[in-house]
Order: sequence, then structure tokens, then C-alpha cells
Amino acid sequence: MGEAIAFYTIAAFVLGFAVLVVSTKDTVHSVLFLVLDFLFVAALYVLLGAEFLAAIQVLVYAGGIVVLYLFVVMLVNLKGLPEEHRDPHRRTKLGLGLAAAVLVELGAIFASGYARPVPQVAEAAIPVVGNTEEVGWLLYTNYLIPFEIVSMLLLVAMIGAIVLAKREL
Amino acid sequence: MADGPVKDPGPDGPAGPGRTPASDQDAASGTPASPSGAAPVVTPASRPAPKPAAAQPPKAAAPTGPPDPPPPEGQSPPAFVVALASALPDSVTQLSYYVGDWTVIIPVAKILEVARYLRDAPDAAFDQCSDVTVTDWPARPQRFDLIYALYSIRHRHRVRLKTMVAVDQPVPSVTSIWPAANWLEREIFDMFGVIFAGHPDLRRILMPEDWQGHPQRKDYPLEGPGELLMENPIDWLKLRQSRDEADIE
Amino acid sequence: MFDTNELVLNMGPQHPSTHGVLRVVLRLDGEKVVDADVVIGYLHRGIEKLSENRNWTQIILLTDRMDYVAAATNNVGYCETVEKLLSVEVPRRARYVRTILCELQRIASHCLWLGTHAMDIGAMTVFLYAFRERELILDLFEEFCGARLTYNSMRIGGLPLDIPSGWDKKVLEFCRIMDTKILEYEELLTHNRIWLERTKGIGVIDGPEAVAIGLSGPALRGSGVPRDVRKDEPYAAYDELDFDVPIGSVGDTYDRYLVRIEEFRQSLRLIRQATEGLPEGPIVGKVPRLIKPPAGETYHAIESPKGELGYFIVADGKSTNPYRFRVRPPSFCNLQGLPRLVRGHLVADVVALIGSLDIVLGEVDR
Amino acid sequence: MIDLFIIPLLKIAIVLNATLVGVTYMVLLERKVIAWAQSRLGPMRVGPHGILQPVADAVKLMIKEDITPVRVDRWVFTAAPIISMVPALIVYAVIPFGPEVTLFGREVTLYIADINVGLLYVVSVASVGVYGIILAGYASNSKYPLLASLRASAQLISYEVAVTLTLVSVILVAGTLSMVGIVRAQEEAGVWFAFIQPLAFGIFFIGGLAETNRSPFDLPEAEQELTGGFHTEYSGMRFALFFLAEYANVIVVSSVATTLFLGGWLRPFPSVDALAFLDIVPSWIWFLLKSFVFLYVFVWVRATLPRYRYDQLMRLGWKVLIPLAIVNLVVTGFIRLMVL
Repeated sequence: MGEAIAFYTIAAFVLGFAVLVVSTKDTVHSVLFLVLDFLFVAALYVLLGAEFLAAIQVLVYAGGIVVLYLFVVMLVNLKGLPEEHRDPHRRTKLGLGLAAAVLVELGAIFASGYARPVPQVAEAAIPVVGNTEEVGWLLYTNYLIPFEIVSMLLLVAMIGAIVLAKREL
Repeated sequence: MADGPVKDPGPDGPAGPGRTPASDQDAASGTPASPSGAAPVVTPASRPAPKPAAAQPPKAAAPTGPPDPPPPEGQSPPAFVVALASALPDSVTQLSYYVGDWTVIIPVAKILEVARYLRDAPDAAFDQCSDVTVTDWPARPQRFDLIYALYSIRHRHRVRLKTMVAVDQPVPSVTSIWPAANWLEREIFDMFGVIFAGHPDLRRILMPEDWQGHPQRKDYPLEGPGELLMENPIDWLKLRQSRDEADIE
Repeated sequence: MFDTNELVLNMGPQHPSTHGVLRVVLRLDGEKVVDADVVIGYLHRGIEKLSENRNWTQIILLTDRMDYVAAATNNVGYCETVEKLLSVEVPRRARYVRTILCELQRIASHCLWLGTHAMDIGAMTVFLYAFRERELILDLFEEFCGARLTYNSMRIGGLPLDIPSGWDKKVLEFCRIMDTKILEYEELLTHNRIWLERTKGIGVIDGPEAVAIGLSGPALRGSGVPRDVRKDEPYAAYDELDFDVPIGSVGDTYDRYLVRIEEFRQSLRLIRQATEGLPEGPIVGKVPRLIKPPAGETYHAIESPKGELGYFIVADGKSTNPYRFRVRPPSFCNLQGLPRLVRGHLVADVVALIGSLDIVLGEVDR
Repeated sequence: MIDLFIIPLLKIAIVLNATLVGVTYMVLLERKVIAWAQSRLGPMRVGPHGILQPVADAVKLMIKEDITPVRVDRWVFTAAPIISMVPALIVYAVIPFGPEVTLFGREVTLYIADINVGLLYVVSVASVGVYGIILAGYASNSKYPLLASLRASAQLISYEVAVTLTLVSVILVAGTLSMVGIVRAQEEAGVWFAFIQPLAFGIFFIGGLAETNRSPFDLPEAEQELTGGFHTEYSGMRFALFFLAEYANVIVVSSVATTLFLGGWLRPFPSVDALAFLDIVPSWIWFLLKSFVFLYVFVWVRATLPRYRYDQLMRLGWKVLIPLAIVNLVVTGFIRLMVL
């Protein structure tokens, strides 16, 4: 019962901040709501018993990535008017299109989720308490290839960023 | 000084003829100075003249320059002066020796040549321009004494160059020879209004950029624009207004 | 302000590390200084003009107000110039006391320099240490002439008063204390890695160029030019005393620092010799009651803590005030080299370089 | 009920108050120690030997006018000091001041919580603290604070990488992420980790100095050309919050260093039985003593060293500390693999 209350409260905050992220006019405020959103998502993880994930969520997303967002937003002057475009409703159309796509996706997930029962194996794989060791084992055994691919991807992105940023090497 | 005594006939060369024109000049400028006072030499453009001449008359006759005494008998000038006189003819108009200091008086046109020679000649090697300054003698037609105090680090000797400059007469800048003269010349421009031709950055340095007049001239009142307010309030108001406008810009 | 266009940054005149009312307008490319324009004159009091309207004795106290952290040195320079014009012989005792005062003043001025320079680079303890020792010197001066900053401690022809009894013992005691304190400063800075990183290779200038842009004093000697007025054109009692002129090798901020630290020691050496060998005798030469030098002009230079302090004085032989009174201020001429020194360095180095030149705005602006 | 609510709440109250008092006295300690280093007396007027100076400071800061400049971003401007203060305080939740003790017949642990990712919690919470600085710079709507805050946060993030890497090598040695577990691991090993991981200890200390913007890395705040740093526009209590947050962070770094490297609440040389008489001293006193040594060293460093230039600071972080930390990590991992 208490868990359910906590979950719904946190979920409401997550959704509320998510709405604020997209609806706020000031970009810096929007980034700040994003941080709050991430913090509440981390709280959700704690609720699920995945403390490791929660800590990593705060450390990497809230403490790392969004700081970089904030740098960019603060340094790039976004107060100027958006440039003229031939189709003024371009963004609305794009947004509607994306929203429709997300809706379809969600529907598909719901449909498939209800279609077949959740396999029992998955239940066991989720650690009962936030088990750091378990996460480590999984990453280095079952998910080794994706993990390595992701790290390569990040390396490539980093080198690309350095090349772009540094004009003369 | 140590390498001086070789040439004895030398000193008479530059000093002999140099002495006469200077004393002539003293006599010549002395007589017209007394009736006219400082009035004709006040710069017309630079400043709403706050009637400085009024302050001058109490003194009987304005001095017209230092005596610049010639070297006493038996005191032979340093070798580089002799060499300078022979290397650049007409460059030394007078040679003076007073309380141990040698002063070479040169014509304005020769400043750059003399300066370059004194810097580059191995027996002179005046690599340090200690000071550049001006003495104002308002009673004289060539009113400014422009003085260069030079020092040679290699030979450890000093000499002063001196030249006489009239108001609004451009003087070649020696910044190309001694970069150290840059600010010193700026200060002279600021304080006396001597214009240096070829100076890379001739701006006021100590006084504000929009200052009127040149404070260290002898005819400049001791109390600045306040004096102007007492004597000519309209001019003072105009001055203040122009300054305010400059501030706003 | 983060694009690659040049950025103009204004430092001063109200800025904690410009040592007074100096204003430096920096043109930056990123953090790198492209050019600097030094704006001075905020403290201009027209001392030269003022002096031309005061009598010869009154000027001594105006010279106090130029390099106000080395007032006694200014006094000595002025008095010696006038003595030169008057052709007055200064008694030997007076010359010795002048030497002691000048060297005490040099240590006081270098203490102030060391403290503020280190403070600019962030070493706050050195600041208080250096000021602690400067206090001792100020006490000595207070005992000698009653003032702690602007001494008015010379008279044309000699000294206003003889040294108080026991003063020389106190001076020697101070020398003993100072010897150990210099080690303290050195311990905190000389081999400190951060200090080395902040000062080595910063503002490098070689000897000939330093001469050309008009540096003098420790700033010039840091570049390896053995130019010291005390040695080259001895005044006061320097020709009778034994001392070395320290010079640097590279000409960077660190060398200028080392030179000044060594000058502490040489000054102490001079003070010891002069105090121990202080001759007896009168303290004032034969000076007329009304000082009125004969018409003539002269330039006389002494070695102030900042560099060559020159006085160019013209007497007209008639009035009781100088016709022309001109000071060659070492800080002014050294400051001229600042744009050359800061070019290519970072903004934080500008602060270090201003400190390294050791300027006093009272003297720059006069 | 008592175990679930009352005791934790009491502990939170005690730790929070102790921290805040500790922070204010940290300021006094700093002033006094620096004064002694500089042959001065420091604060002497308020109370005997200035012992009440923190109270006077607090009263002064509270009754000062709290100015909000006109063109600032109000919400962010108000939130920034809070954002920087809160992480500094909630870190104390996982810091073990001692093991279990028996109080009034009840087992009480001398820490608020022992979560299994304790160390990670410390790191992640500390990483949120950077927002306070960035937002203060942004919200002030002024050039110098903005520049200073960018510098400060860049510095913080860079050094966090090195510090976190050293923490990983400690985790490798201890085999746990729990703060209590790390202390217990040192008890079992019979030696403080400072001796097993001296390099990590050194890097952690230097990184700690940099992360708390302390001298010789205090240039975002004291660099002469940046005037006051990111809190230039702040006054009154809001400024005090930044001030407190800085010192709270210093205490956090000291506590964490004590826990990880100096054996937390353990007495010196826990494996030497001959020193068993030292156990008379309560464990939490040992903890406080060790932290105090750290605090003292922090102040000492400030009194001694000049300041780095910004580029030198970044070079030190990226080109020296991070490579060293990585090497240390790899070597530690290798040895660990060999031993086990």
C-alpha cells in the first residue's frame, strides 16, 4: 500500500516535471526541470530496489550530462527570434507526427505485453535488492557485446567532438 | 673621460664657434623679451588663454635660459663628443660643462642623426635613454629646451643633448632609436605641447584626454581650470559642457 | 564573449591587484593578451609644477609623496642634486647615515613588493610576513625622524638630526632578525613548485631589449644587465662600502624575484658595514641659510628600490625656487615596458607582471 | 516505531546540528590557524579568544540586507544557494561516525543509514552540488560571476573524474560500496587503506582540494581578475549559504577521506594488539580527530601555497591526476586479480 502511494506520487512528479520541461519558455528553467525529473526517476529506481541504478542515474545524468546541456544553453544565446521559415506550422506538424508515432509504439507495447505473460526468467534476473555485483556480472557476460559497442560509440563520439572543437590540431 | 686626453685641439673646434652664437642669441633674445613678455608665444589654438601674462610682470625680466657655461680651461671633452663633431659636421653648436655634467647642444634638424650616432658609435654606445624632458623659457622665441639625458651601460658615462624648439615646431621623435623615449615624449607633449613627428602614439598621458592646455608651461596658471572660472565663467562653462559631452560619448 | 573575436577587458583603476589606481586595457584573444594599453594619471598631483613654486627646502617634503614607500630615497636623490648644484660637500657621517637610511628603505620597499607580489599570486602568508618586517623598519624610521611613511628626513647638505643614541644597535639587531626572515620568505616561495610555475618563463625579456624599452633597477638586472647606479656612479657612501650587484640570467618574473631577494641580503650587508663603520663628525655641510644655487642645470641619478631615480633641476640663480624641477621616475619608465611584457601571456599573468615590475603609482603619476 | 522513526530522526537532528555548528567553527578554525601561521592572533574580541566569533558572524549575516539585484533570474537566484547547500548536508546520511553502541540499553548505530551503494551515493550527491555554482553564475546576470561559475564548474567536473577513479580503486580493495563495509574491510585487513593505496590517497586529497575550490585551486573565487567569483552578487543569508556550503563540503571531503583511507572510527594501527588500550577512547572521537587532522591540513595548505593559474590547474587535473588515477586503478585491479 505504502509502496503504491509512493510510486504514484513519484510518478506524478515525474510526469509533471516532464510537462514543465517542454512547456517552459525559459530554456535554462527547462533544463532545471529536466534535472528534477531525473532525480525523481532515480527515486523510482530506489523504489524498485535498484539503488545502484539510482545512484548512477543521478551521477551520470543529473550530475554530468545535464550540466553540459546547461553549459550549452547558457552560452548559446537563445533569446534571439527564431529564423523565418516558409511553413510556420512546420513544428506543429512535426510534433503531431512524432506524438502519433509514440502513441502507436505505446499501443504496440501494451498489445504485446498483454498478449503474452511476462516470462518468469526476467523476474529472477531483476535483482531483489539493488545488487551492484549482479549488474556487473550481467554487463560483462550476457550484455558484453552491447556494452562494448556502446563504449566504442562513445569513444567515437568523443573523438568527433574533439575534432570538431579543435580547429588546428 | 678616461679616453679623453688624446686630442687637445679638438675641444676648441666645436666649442669655439659654438660659444659665440649662443651668447649672441642670449643678447638678442634678452632685449626683445622685456617689452613683449610672454604674450606672443602663447599657443593660439590649444587653450582659451586665461590671461597668464598677468602673473609674469612682477619679475623684472623673465630668464631666457641657463648659462650653459663652456668647459673650463684644461677640461677636455670626452672623446665621443670630439668624434661626433667630426663625424657629423654642424651637429654640435655648443658644448657645455657644469658641475660635472657634459651637455651637447645640437640643432633640432640633427636630433635623429646625432642620436643614432651616439647610440651606435662604439666609443659612445649610449644605449639607455634615461630621461627626456623640457625646460620652458617663455621669454625666448625658441621657447623650449628639449633635453635628452643619455647613459651608456658599457662605458658608464653620461651626456645630455639639448636642443631649442619653438612652439608648434615638430621635433623628430627618437622612439625609433630609444623605444624608452615613448612615454617620456608623450609626457612632454602632454605637459608642454611639444609635438613629436613620427611618434607612434602621441596622446596625453598624465592629464585627461580632453584637457585643455599644457600644465607645465610657465604661463599656465597654478590652479588650473578653477582660475578660468574666476576670470572667464563663460569659457569655463563651455569647457565643462564639452567635457560632459565627451563623457557621455 | 566566447567567440574568437578580440575581447577588450578593462582592469582598474579600481582593481585589487593593480597596486593603486593603474588602469590597464587588455585586448584579449580568448584568455591570451594580444595587447595592453596602460592608462595612468589618476594620481597626478603636478608635483613637478608644484615644486617649481616652492622654495628649495619645501620641496623635500614633496618628494616624499612620490614613491611613498621609499620616501627617504627620494629625499636623498633630491638633496644630492641640489648639493651638486650648490657644490656643497656633505660630511662623511651624513653620507653614511644616508646610506643606512637608503638601504633600510630599500628593504622596506622590497618587503612591500614581495608581500603584494606574492599576494597577487595567492601566497597570502608571505604578505603578512613581509609586512611584519617592514613594520620593524618603520619603527626604526620613527625613532630616527618621527614619521613612519613620509619622512622628510634629509636636509640639503646633510641631515636634520643626528641618529638617536642606541639607534645603530637597533639597526644591527634588525639586520640580525632580517637575516633569518629572508630565509623564511625563500622557504615559502623560492623552491615552491606552484610559485615556479607561476613565475618561470613569464614576461621574458632579454638584456638589450630591456635597456631599450627603458627598464631600470631590479627589473633590468633580472635580465642580466649589471646596471646599478650605486656601483656605476656612486653617491652617498657607496664607493666606500662593499657590495655585489645580483643579476638574473633569463629575464623572467622569477629572475626579477631572485634579484630582489638577493638585494635584501646585499642591503643588509651594506647596512652592517655602514653602521659599524659610522664615522664621527658633523652631520650638515656648509650650506648658506638661504639656499639659492647659482644658475645652471644638472641631472643626478640615484638607485631607488624601483630603479634609476633621476632629478633634473634647473636653477635660474635669482629666485629661491627651482626654475625647472623634473623627476625621472623609475616606476613610470618601468611601467612603460608592461605592454611588451604581457603580450602573449594569460590574464592571470598580467597581475603577476604588474607585481614583478614593482611600481608605485604615486611615482608614476607624480 | 522507535526504531523506525524516532531514532533516525534524532540521529538526523544531531548530525545536522553538529554539522552546522561544525561548519561555523570550521570558519573560526581557519581564521585562527591562518592567523597563527601568519604570526597574528585572529579573532580575539567575541568571547575568550574569539570563541564566540561564529555566533557573531552568523548574527551579522542573518541581519544583513538580502539584496536581490534587479535584472536577475529570481527563482534561480534564490534556488542556487539552496541547491549548493543541500547536497553538502545530505551526504552525512551515509558517513559512519562509529559502529554500533549501546545507549540506554538499546543498540544504536552511529550512522544514519548504511546503504549498499554508500560511496556511489556520496559521489552522485556531490555531483549535484555543482548546480548551485552554475546557476548562481547564470542567475546573477553579470559577466564576472558567469565566467567564474563556468570555471568553477569546469574545475569541479574535471577533478571529479580523478577523484571517482581513485574511489574505484578503493572499492576494488575493499570489495564493497558500503561506507560501513569499507571501514570493516580496513579492520579485517588490519591496516588503513592510506597505506595500501597511497597514490589514491594523494590524488583524492589533491582532488578534494580542487573540488571544494580551496587554495591552491581557489581561483574561481579569489582570482584577482574575477573579483569575488560566482557569489559576487549575493549578500546576506544567501551568501552565507554558499559560504557554509563550501565549508560543509570541506568537512564532507575530510570525513570521506577519513572513512576511506584512515580507517574511519578505528583506532590507529587496529591490528597491533599492544595498542589496545587506545580503545578506551570512543570510536566517534577517533573519527572526529582524524577528520580534524584533515581540516587542519586544508587550512595549512591555504596558508602556505600560492595559487595555480587556470590553465595549469586544468593541466594538472587532466594530464597528471587522471592518468595517474587510471594507472593506479589498473595496477590495483591487476594485483587484486593475482591475489584472488
